Amino acid sequence: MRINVRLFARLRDIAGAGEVPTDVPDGATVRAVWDTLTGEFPEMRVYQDSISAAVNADYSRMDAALADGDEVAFLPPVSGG
Amino acid sequence: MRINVRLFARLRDIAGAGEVPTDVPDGATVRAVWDTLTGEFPEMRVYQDSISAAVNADYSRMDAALADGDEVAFLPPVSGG
Amino acid sequence: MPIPSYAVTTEALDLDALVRTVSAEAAAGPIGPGAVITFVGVVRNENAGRRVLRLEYEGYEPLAVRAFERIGEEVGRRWPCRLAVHHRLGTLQIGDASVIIAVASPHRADAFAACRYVIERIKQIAPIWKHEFFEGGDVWIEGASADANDEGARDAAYRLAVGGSAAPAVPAG
Amino acid sequence: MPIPSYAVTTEALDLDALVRTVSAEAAAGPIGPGAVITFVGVVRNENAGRRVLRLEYEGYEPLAVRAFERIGEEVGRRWPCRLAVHHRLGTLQIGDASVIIAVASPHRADAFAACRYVIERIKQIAPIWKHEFFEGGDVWIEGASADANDEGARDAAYRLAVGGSAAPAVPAG
Repeated sequence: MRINVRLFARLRDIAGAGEVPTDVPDGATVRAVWDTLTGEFPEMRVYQDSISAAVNADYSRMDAALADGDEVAFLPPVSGG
Repeated sequence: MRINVRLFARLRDIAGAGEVPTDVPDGATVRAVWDTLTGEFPEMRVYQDSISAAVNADYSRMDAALADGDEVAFLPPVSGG
Repeated sequence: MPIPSYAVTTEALDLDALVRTVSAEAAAGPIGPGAVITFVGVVRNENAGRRVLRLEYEGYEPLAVRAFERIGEEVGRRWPCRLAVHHRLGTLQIGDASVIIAVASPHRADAFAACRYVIERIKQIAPIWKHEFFEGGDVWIEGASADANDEGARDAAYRLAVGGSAAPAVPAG
Repeated sequence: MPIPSYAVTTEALDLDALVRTVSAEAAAGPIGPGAVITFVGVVRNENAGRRVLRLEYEGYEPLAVRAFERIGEEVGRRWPCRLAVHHRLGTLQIGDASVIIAVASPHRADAFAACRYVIERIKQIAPIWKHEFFEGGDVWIEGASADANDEGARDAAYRLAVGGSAAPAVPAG
């Protein structure tokens, strides 16, 4: 199945893109997508313990299972305000 | 000597006036003026323990001595804001 | 056009003007503002179970301005910030702003504390009185004894401002 | 014209509009507003000893609005008030407002606490990032891990809001 990965701030800089369409196995979890991503971009591993995620623009646990067409966002530590 | 007494809120209502020119002995204190006032208007005695005063538009102690022409204000408990 | 930092007026209050004033003052310092907090006191339709119709505010104007200055000096000894206060007098309707406060500071914790301190101190010492007209009558509202030198009152305002901790000693003045 | 209570935008922020919105909403309740508190976050010329030139704010817009709604729900379980939050994105200069918050409540203690809670929670969970350009370089500012379900973070925000006391249990939701 195909999902859309959204990356922000330094994650976006590291990947060189804010949106990365990605093919993943059926039923893949958010964490599996993250692991694939950090495999491709080892620099992202510094966020291993601080990363949060959202699926379809709502907060998600890392162990949530994905469906075809989902938008998965990885959120490095935030600094709004 | 002659001073000007300023009264506010319920004190003004009781006296029926916001400004009361008053003759007092030389060197009279703020408290002496208050005692004269409450002698004339016994209703004001409920403020005996809560009254504050100002002389010439700055906060004053009750034992401050007055000079001719001073403006003495008596302040019942406040409720601004 | 510059406006005074401390004022009492019978005119409607202008929050934006106050925000611009303290922001500009704070920007003139070496470290500019990072947070601006404002407080607006609004005439409420209810008080102590009574249905309020309107309030008439009376004040001793020169001493009220002096009180705001004094509060500003107290704030300046505790929190780095710029401050402005305007209080309205006269007849106010439900929903009208009676007092506006703006505080600009490099950091939000100081701005929040200073703003809360200012409104608490205004209610303690500013020579201003509410005459409340409610359904069924009217009454002068009487709150705190207006003793500007009462250290207990000052400490109580400080504790509300910083949330529970005791007031540390500060230089007298 | 009605404005949304929660928004992210690249346009300049309008504090007066937010104040009018929460005031009108609060006035529709049985007990109208007695206090309106606002917070304005301002781009500061200094951060961690660096001379800041400008900030570029990036955000995940739909989740940012969802974060504000979520914070609004948390606030609603603790303090009776009406709330609005607008956050700006894009390039901001020193002195520009990056976020504005307005809270209207019958009583000032609730309004102060809710307003402080909101800015603390925004800094914890809103998916917004500052890219700081300073004299000599640039850096992504990274603060709190954006876990909206972290109860420790929520309690910390509550303690800052009410000043030192522990958070009481509230209904989950």
